[in-house]
Amino acid sequence: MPFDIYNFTSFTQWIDSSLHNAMSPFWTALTEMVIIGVLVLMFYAVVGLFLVYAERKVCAFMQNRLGPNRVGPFGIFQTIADLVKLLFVELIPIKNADGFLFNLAPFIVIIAGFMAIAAIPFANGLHAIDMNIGVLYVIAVSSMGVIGVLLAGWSSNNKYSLIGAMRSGAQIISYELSVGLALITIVILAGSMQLSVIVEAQRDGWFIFKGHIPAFIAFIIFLISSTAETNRGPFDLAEAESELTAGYHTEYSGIKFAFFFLAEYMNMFIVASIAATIFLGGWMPFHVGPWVGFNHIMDFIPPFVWYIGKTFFVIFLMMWFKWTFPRLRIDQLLTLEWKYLLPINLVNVLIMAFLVLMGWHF
Amino acid sequence: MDKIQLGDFLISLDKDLEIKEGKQFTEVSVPPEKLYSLARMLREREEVQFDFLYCLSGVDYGQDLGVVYHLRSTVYDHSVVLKTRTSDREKPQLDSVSDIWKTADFQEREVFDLLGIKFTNHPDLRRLFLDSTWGFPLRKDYADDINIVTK
Amino acid sequence: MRSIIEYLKEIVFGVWSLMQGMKVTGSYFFRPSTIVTQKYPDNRKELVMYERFKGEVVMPHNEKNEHKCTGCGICELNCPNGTIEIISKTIVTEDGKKKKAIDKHIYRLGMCTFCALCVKTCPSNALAFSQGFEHAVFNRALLIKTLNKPGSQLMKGVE
Amino acid sequence: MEEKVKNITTEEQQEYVINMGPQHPSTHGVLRLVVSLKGETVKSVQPHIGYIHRGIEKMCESITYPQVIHLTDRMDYLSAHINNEAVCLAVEKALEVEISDRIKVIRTLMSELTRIQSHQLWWASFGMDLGGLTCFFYGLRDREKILDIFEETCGSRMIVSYNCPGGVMYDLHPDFAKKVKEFIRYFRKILPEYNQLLTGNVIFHERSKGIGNLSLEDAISFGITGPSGRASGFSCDVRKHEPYSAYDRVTFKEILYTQGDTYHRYVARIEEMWESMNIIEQLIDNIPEGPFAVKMKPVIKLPEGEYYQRVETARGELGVYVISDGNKNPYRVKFRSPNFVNLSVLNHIAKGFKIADLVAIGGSLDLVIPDIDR
Repeated sequence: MPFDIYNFTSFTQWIDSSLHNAMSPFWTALTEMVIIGVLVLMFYAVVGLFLVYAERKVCAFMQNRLGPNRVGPFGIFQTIADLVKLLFVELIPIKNADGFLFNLAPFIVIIAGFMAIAAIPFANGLHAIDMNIGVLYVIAVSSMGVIGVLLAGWSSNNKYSLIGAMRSGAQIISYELSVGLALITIVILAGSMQLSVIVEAQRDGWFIFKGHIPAFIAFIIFLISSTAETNRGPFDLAEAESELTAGYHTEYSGIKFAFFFLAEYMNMFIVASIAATIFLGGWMPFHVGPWVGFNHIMDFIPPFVWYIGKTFFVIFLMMWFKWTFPRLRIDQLLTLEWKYLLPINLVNVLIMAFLVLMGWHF
Repeated sequence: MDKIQLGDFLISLDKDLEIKEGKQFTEVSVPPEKLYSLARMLREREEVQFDFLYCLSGVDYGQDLGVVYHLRSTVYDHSVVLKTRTSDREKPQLDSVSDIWKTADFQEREVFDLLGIKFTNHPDLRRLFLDSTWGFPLRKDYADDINIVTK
Repeated sequence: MRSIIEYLKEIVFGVWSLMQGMKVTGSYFFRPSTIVTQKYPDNRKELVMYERFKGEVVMPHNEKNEHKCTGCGICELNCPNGTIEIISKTIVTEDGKKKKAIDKHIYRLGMCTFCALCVKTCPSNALAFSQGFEHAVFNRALLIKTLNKPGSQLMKGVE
Repeated sequence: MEEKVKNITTEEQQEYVINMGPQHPSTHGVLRLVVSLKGETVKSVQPHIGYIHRGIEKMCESITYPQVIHLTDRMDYLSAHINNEAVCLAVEKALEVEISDRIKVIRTLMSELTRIQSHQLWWASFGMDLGGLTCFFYGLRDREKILDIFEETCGSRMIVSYNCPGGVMYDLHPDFAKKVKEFIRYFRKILPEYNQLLTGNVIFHERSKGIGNLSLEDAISFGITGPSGRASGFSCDVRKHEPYSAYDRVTFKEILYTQGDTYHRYVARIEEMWESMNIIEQLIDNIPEGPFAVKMKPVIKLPEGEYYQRVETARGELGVYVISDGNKNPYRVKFRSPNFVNLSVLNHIAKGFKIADLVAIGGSLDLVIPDIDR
């Protein structure tokens, strides 16, 4: 296969086996953990900073502005400058706050993000773990962030924070269902929960095209509910700037605030990459059935570029939503989930199951 | 109802009322004890229906403290001005009209805040702009050496 | 059945209305030519203020270092905030007459509300507005300005 | 343990009180709302005001009439021009000065431009209150164009101090008519975009329809004027009922609705922008020739008496009540500010709605805090 030139499987296996030859299995596992940890950390920081910059530029252009344009050419170093500022900002101790939980909350939020990244295949053979229950793992881990949010709201000893946290709890618990069901629709189609298998199954066509209308509806529902799950506008009720000042992170400052801030963007990146992996073929190039020449050209674009491109397309969609729509109210948010998304989703799963049973998909 | 009819009507309500035809409005001076009943009648009588209290202002007349009510009827589009004054500068008291016109709630609080006129039967008479340590700045004898600079 | 149609209609209408909004923002996103941001400190050279812009009060002097202020004090009277203070002195004119003239025309920029009453009421048109708007200074005392330049004199023919 | 359980039950009966403001993004200034909540439902709202009280009424008692004008700019800074006009009209009425048609038309044009820019800013901030940040920038972008027109003619952008007793400070700039026409042409294209972005949006409908209902009786009793009152069906447009300046020579519609909810308060303002543009278009082509100011005495003294002048600002009816004792300083000036009165209804209409609705209702009343505090 032509795109095997970009296959990382042999590369990663070579690292693994050479480490095995040099050390005992325990030390090998430890070394691999450290390598992956450092890599993920760096990736996290770089992507986070870039997304902050991208969001600023995108929203600026949508609002007829230039956005950051002072630090560096086109302001590309603006977020780094902001990060440096945040590192030096005083960490204000909050009176009567529950100190332990207050400090713990940002880490929980960030760790949830780390764990989710581990399962995502960036390219052929380039992922930390390839679990056979990948989809389930991702759903489970990405909803851990809400614990951090709840802890932050509770321990801040601030009424706004508490309202924000409670909203966030209600919101994420409800929208988890839709995210899960939307993914289940594709799992039915793919017949597997393993992310690498799902990607591999999209070799001759992405699931959004393969799965007829049900897959498309699942994609839309996944977009909506994952936007809600990451607490982004128009579902940013947990921080609802004009109602709750900053919601659950009102009392945070300095690097702890930066953690929340970064986690928000990382969560967006994670859900976007899940959407890209499951609906848009992950690192698979764009193929049109019989056009061999066209498919061949597409194969020469590295899979990592495909993956990043699809992810950023989804991220752009989410930014577009955020900067266009007004915010929903908490009861309307829940109405949207329970009265619209969930019933549609259930029907959608049924239709998809029927399609697969009849073999009517491509 | 034009001004003359309005004057006649007001006389028919109470012969003791002091009615003056101003350039703009018919002005009625009413003693404090009759204010509330007159206001109620002006609001409720079918012929006049003054349902819109659009301006309530407290005035320090030097000797007396007074309140001026600008009333308009949205049905007939005529206006009248009620004036009342009290000579008690220490504990000035007037009847509240906030149960007749709800807008008086806030406006009377403002008058209380700036002129110190107490409105009896007001549901929630608290200082509005200033805290309780301030005097009553719109009174003519108000002195503040720190904040008022005269040249 | 009807309720299901209503339900679906609601969804379609809702999505359609959301698309309308996205059309607006999206169209601006792909038309960077509509951006209105001015890069302010960089465009100082091209930035022209309107001629009537009320930047600060100045007293125009001609090339012979002469101004038109007679020191009558009308601007001081008309100023609502006490921004202007005029310190006058008595001078002896060429023909030996004693005459009141201006020593210092003090203008406190920090107190000025730019109501233009001083400029408007000046009987000899001695005051004017300049277009400068960058008033920030590091010391508050610098906001107190003397409008007449040192050594300046009353213009000939202005009473 | 039993002690604790007891505490919880008593706490349940207690209200969850939060302070919105004085520093809060959605109170548009230094308004403090003490909100009692039950869950997210508002039980009562107590406005605490006075954080920007400058004692303008007291200050007016020690300055002359021309000097009063620059203080009125600073009350409702978004309708600065209309506030100026109110004082000038009161003074002119007292002195029985006839002003020329040109002055009247200039004042009307400026007032309507002021109204449009005020509603633009309101639209911008209302969109922001509901979470649509993009509205904020679109509104401000278009408002800038009017401010440029103001700057060219009046010399400043917001607090214009353009009116003076007997006329206006400067004549219209030669480019004025051209620029206004250009703006109207531009804004007629842009306003439908506002509707696409926010008015037609299904989320916006959900957020605003049936929220904060104000009945006609309550609107009159609370004295709610301006677009907020007219959305409840209270015909209170001073421009129609007591025409001042050149409003008697233009035709325009008084926007009236009967529902009186947040949505209709919103639509009333959007429609008013259209009407204001109509008024401007009727006048801009034939501004009469003549002097831009009537010569007044250097020291203006009002004859003894009381004068009341009403005008329609962008937020409602502004009344100026001047008591003169014949001196050059007014004896007492009272400003019946529309925002102060409109604020008083907040508790009445926000009760029973969610806290997010409180923000929407507050935004739809279009409060300007310096005008409340004066």
